[in-house]
Amino acid sequence: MPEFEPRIVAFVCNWCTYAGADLTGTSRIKYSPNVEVIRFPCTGRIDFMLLLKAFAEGADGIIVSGCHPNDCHYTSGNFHARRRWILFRGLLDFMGIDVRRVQFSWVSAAEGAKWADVVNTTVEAVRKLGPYDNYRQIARSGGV
Amino acid sequence: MSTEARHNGIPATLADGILENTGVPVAKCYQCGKCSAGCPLAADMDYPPSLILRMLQTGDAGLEEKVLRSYTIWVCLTCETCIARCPMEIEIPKMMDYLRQESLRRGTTNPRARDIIRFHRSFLDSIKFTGRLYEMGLVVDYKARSLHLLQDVHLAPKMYLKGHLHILPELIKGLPLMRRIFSKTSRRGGEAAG
Amino acid sequence: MKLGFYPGCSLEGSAREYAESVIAVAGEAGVDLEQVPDWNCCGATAAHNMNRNLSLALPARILAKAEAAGMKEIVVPCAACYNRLSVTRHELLENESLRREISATIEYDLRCDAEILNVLQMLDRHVMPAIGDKIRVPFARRVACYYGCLLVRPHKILKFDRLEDPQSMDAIIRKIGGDPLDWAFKTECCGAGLSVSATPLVGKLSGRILDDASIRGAEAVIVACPMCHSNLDMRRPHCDKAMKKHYTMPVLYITQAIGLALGIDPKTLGLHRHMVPVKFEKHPADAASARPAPPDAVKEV
Amino acid sequence: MSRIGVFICHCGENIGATVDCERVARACAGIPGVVHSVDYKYMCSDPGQNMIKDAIRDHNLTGVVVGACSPRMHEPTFRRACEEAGLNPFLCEMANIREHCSWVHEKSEVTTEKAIDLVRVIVEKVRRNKPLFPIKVPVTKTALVLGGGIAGIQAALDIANAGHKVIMVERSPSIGGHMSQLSETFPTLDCSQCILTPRMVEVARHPNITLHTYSEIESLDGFIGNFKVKIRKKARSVDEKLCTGCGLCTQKCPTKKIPSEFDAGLGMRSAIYVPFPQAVPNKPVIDRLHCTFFLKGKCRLCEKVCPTQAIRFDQEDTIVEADIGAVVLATGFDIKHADFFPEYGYGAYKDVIDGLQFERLASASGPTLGEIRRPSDGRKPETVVFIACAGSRDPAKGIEYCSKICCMYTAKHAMLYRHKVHGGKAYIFYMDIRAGGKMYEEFVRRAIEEDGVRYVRGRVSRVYEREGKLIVQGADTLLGAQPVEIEADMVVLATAAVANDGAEELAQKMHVSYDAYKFFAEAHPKLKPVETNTAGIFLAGACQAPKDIPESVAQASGAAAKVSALFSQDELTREPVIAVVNRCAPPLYSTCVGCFLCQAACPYQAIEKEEIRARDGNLIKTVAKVNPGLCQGCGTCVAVCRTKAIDLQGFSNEQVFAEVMALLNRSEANAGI
Repeated sequence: MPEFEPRIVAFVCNWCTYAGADLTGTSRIKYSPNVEVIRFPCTGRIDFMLLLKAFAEGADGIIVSGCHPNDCHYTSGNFHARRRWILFRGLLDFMGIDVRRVQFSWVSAAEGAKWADVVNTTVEAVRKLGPYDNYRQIARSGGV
Repeated sequence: MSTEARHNGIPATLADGILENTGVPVAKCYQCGKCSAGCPLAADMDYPPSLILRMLQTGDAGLEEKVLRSYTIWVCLTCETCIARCPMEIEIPKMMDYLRQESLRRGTTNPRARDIIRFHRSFLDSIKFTGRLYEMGLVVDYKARSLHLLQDVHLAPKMYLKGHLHILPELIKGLPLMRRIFSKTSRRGGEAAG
Repeated sequence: MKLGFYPGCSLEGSAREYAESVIAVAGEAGVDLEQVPDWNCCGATAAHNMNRNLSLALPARILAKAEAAGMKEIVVPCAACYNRLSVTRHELLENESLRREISATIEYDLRCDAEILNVLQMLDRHVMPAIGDKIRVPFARRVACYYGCLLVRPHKILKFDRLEDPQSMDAIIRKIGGDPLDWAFKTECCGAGLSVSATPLVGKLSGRILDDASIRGAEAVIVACPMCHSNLDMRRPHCDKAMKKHYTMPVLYITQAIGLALGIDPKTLGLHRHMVPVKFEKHPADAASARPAPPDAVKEV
Repeated sequence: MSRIGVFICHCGENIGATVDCERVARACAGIPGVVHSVDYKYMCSDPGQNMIKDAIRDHNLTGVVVGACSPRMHEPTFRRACEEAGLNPFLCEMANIREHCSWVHEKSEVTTEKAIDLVRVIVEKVRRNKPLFPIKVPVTKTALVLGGGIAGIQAALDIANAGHKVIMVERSPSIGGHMSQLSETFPTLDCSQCILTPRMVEVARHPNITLHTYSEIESLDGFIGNFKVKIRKKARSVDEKLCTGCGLCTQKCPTKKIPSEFDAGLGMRSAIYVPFPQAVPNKPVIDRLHCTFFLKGKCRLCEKVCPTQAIRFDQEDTIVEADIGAVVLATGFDIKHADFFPEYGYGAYKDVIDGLQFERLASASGPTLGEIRRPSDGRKPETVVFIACAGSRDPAKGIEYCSKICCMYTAKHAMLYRHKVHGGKAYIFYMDIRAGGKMYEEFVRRAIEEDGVRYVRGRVSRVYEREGKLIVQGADTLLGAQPVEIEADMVVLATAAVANDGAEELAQKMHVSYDAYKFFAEAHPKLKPVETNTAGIFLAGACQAPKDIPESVAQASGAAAKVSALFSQDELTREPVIAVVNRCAPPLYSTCVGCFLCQAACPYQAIEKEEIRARDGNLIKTVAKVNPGLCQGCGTCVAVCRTKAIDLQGFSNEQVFAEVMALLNRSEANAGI
């Protein structure tokens, strides 16, 4: 039986992590192809309903990544994202979603290698957790 | 520590061993020499502290051996002047403790340090057998080990007269536990005291 | 008031006068020092030079004994013991797995919640406020307050006083009518643990300290550590030899200086036990010219 | 029904070698709404762009997706091509199949699958894109230059000479900054004041420059081209218009023992004072903290002697408001003082001085008229020890960086000392000599070889005083870390250059970011060294990082060029990626419920309140409104909006949810056709 290949959605900000992931590319650092990136102007823009939507649509894991604290292109968007994540984590937990499926990290435009690292660790972690279907089942059945 | 730095689970270099066991990063030293400049005993050492760090940074087995055979590691007083002023906050005293214990373990102690080591052993023996430092016993034991039989003999009567020396040791009640502490800690590496 | 008290081995032996004066001065302030039950040696330099785990386990047992006795503040007059106990407490608090390991070794689950006070902290907190009006014979002497290494370093752990130019002992000396001088060797090392095994080195290090104090006109050196005392007092011949000079100034424990100011009998303070006789060459009025001395100040104690 | 064109680029081998581009194009052709899908060797080349333009016309496209490199690379290129073909540029998006796919994965089926996914996601986004139109804003052609040191002076003069108005604000009573305190400058040893003072005078006389000294910024609001600044002019207690600068008041002032800031505490000044003789403006200030009248209510000597009755004890701070279009921050730096160093005596030894104090000693206009004399007893020091890296490169002291200027000025100090005190011995304790710069290395070599300065490689552990000498304990690391002890008469610390006191508050007032050391942060370390993250605010000089004079001047001119370029336009265009609050039919008018969480979250104060009124003027509801001039498009408001009433153009909720759904629902398209 082939090994389980998780599907990971990455929500990243345009200025730090997206640029950092570009740098991973220009540095030709290889990483797992299980991750696909959706670009936002800022992590502050990321509505956490999107994360639930992603789980509902069958994501096995999620990465949210933006600028390091104090480095936000928009001064403070990443702080909003962090605060929201702290609250959201509690909600996820309450809903029975394993919070380990969501990786929150800071990757700057200069951290190409770190991006590869974040992706690989998340893919490995989610691979260990196995496929995630519960939430999709509930969502499909109209429960959510 | 990176995996390639290990060889069969053993740290590849002495610097790796220091990092692993004490958390002191030898690589951080940028050789400013402030430790050597302030060390009260730098002039009496075979290698001043910053030079010890440099030797360890090379990872060269020959230089590492010189470090473990050095007089420096034994004459270091742990006065902590170096760490008080080190710009990189490298805990040299902690590193020195490790180097001394490693030097004992490998049996590469400096011959000039023999007296210092004998004194430490006598000291720990005294605690092991009485629970407290029995100064008279320590001095007698040290003299027997070091053969410095006449050292400080002029002091002893004076000290006794001034009430500084007890002739008989004072034994604490918790001696069995003390023995257990000594045997447990010596099992876990480090010098078996006595 | 009752405080926990860890005398340590020196104060039972070669530094008896330190213990005597600490107890006497504390008594004047109504502070009752209660010994940690069945205490053991802290291991001093030897333990951490030879065996790291032992160097943590020995002080840990002392802390355990104090904790079990319900002590909240432990007075540790010996600077070396103070240092070992404080460092151990810090390391165990920082590292939970180490705390568990050492707890297993000493067969007691340590909490490390008792506060460790050095003698200056005890004086400042519990003694000086209570004896303000009891100064009978102002200690009107120009003195060098010598702190040594172990009271202030490692500063990150001990967090006591200023690192390079500490002031707490100077402040106490001022309160008892003395004149602490500004000098440069307050925290230089005296040679500490090498006293027996490398005596000539100790002569050199301690000699430099005495030299700076004497150049600046100190009438006495005031200490708060038995090792410093023995190196500056008992090893005086080695100091003289190393510096090719003869130093006559006595070395007093801070508690002895306070005791003298309180009018406590010199014998009770153990002054007769010193190797270098406690004698002052100048009349206090000449010595501390800035401060008029009271007429009944004694010339010799 | 959308008509989308998909263009897959091989980027030569860059994409083509790992991703089966042909298959991606074929797969995308199957996506509903895609009417044209092709692949080509180099999409960004002229023929490639022409393919897109032709397709837009031929297939009447309503959207374009280019699967190629990062949008950060070529988005402007392709959007321009679309615009030229008559398609709204914001209907064109890129799928990043190079940096995020072909360069980071091995050639495989999976990699091609991922490329298809990435393109498909963007197709779903573009399907929902709306035509957007760049926003135009007017530009006020006046620049605010904050700080009157050499960087501010240079920037102000350059902008003013380009024909634009400049308002210069300086915190202290005179412009000139640290450069006016320096004796001579490396590597040429020309007199600092001689080259600076003409520039200071030029600033004062320039018809385009308005100078506010003894003033600070109260607040800055607005956005690029349209800032509003409030300047607090602190009470000078002197009527600047009446004062002729005759100096009688300063001569007669009875309070004369105040350590002079200009002489770094080595000289004294009076309570009413001009910082230094060449000050601009040459008008005194009353230091109210030291003036006898302000302390005790009597004296008024200056008032009595003033021939023009210019003294105003009752003067109050005034606030000046101005409209400006751009800001140059040139607030400079400070240095750590000797009391920062416990091991060198906590500042207790008078003869342990910092570099700035040595400059004053060596300056012909200084307290010793240029003779090197010990502050304690005025003797000429026979041995001077200079300690480099005092505080710099010292993580234990919280300063990890290299202060950059010290190696050079320490060499200069030692050289000046050797020139001025014949037979004097100069030692420099150093860790590395960093002399990168035109004629810099040669200068240091000259100090060593010709002027006999003795360099010792090692840090000094301690300095203490003994019988009138300063004992310096160091080590020579080039001699096996052998201890070195020097009996010196004076010790000069090349102390770390640090951010100014209050830099953090200023940065927050100006909405610019700053680094861990409170130095202002440039927008990009390489490509945007004078810009900040806030459009229209530029940096010059050492407020960004320690810099020497030539570098500060170069950056100031760079900032001035940026400001001039900005002022060359009458209007600015901005990307329309901004938030909007929705509107709908009555009786709802908007789904906004007026909770104003968005207002609290907005980092740009871009959310305003808008009252919706009936025809009779009665208030129906208050809703949020985005000021398009202020909004920078971060979208934080969108994420906090409870009713989804606010949305971000270009990254709308509809678009991003569609992206997520598309990504996770691989249709038959991926299966390959």
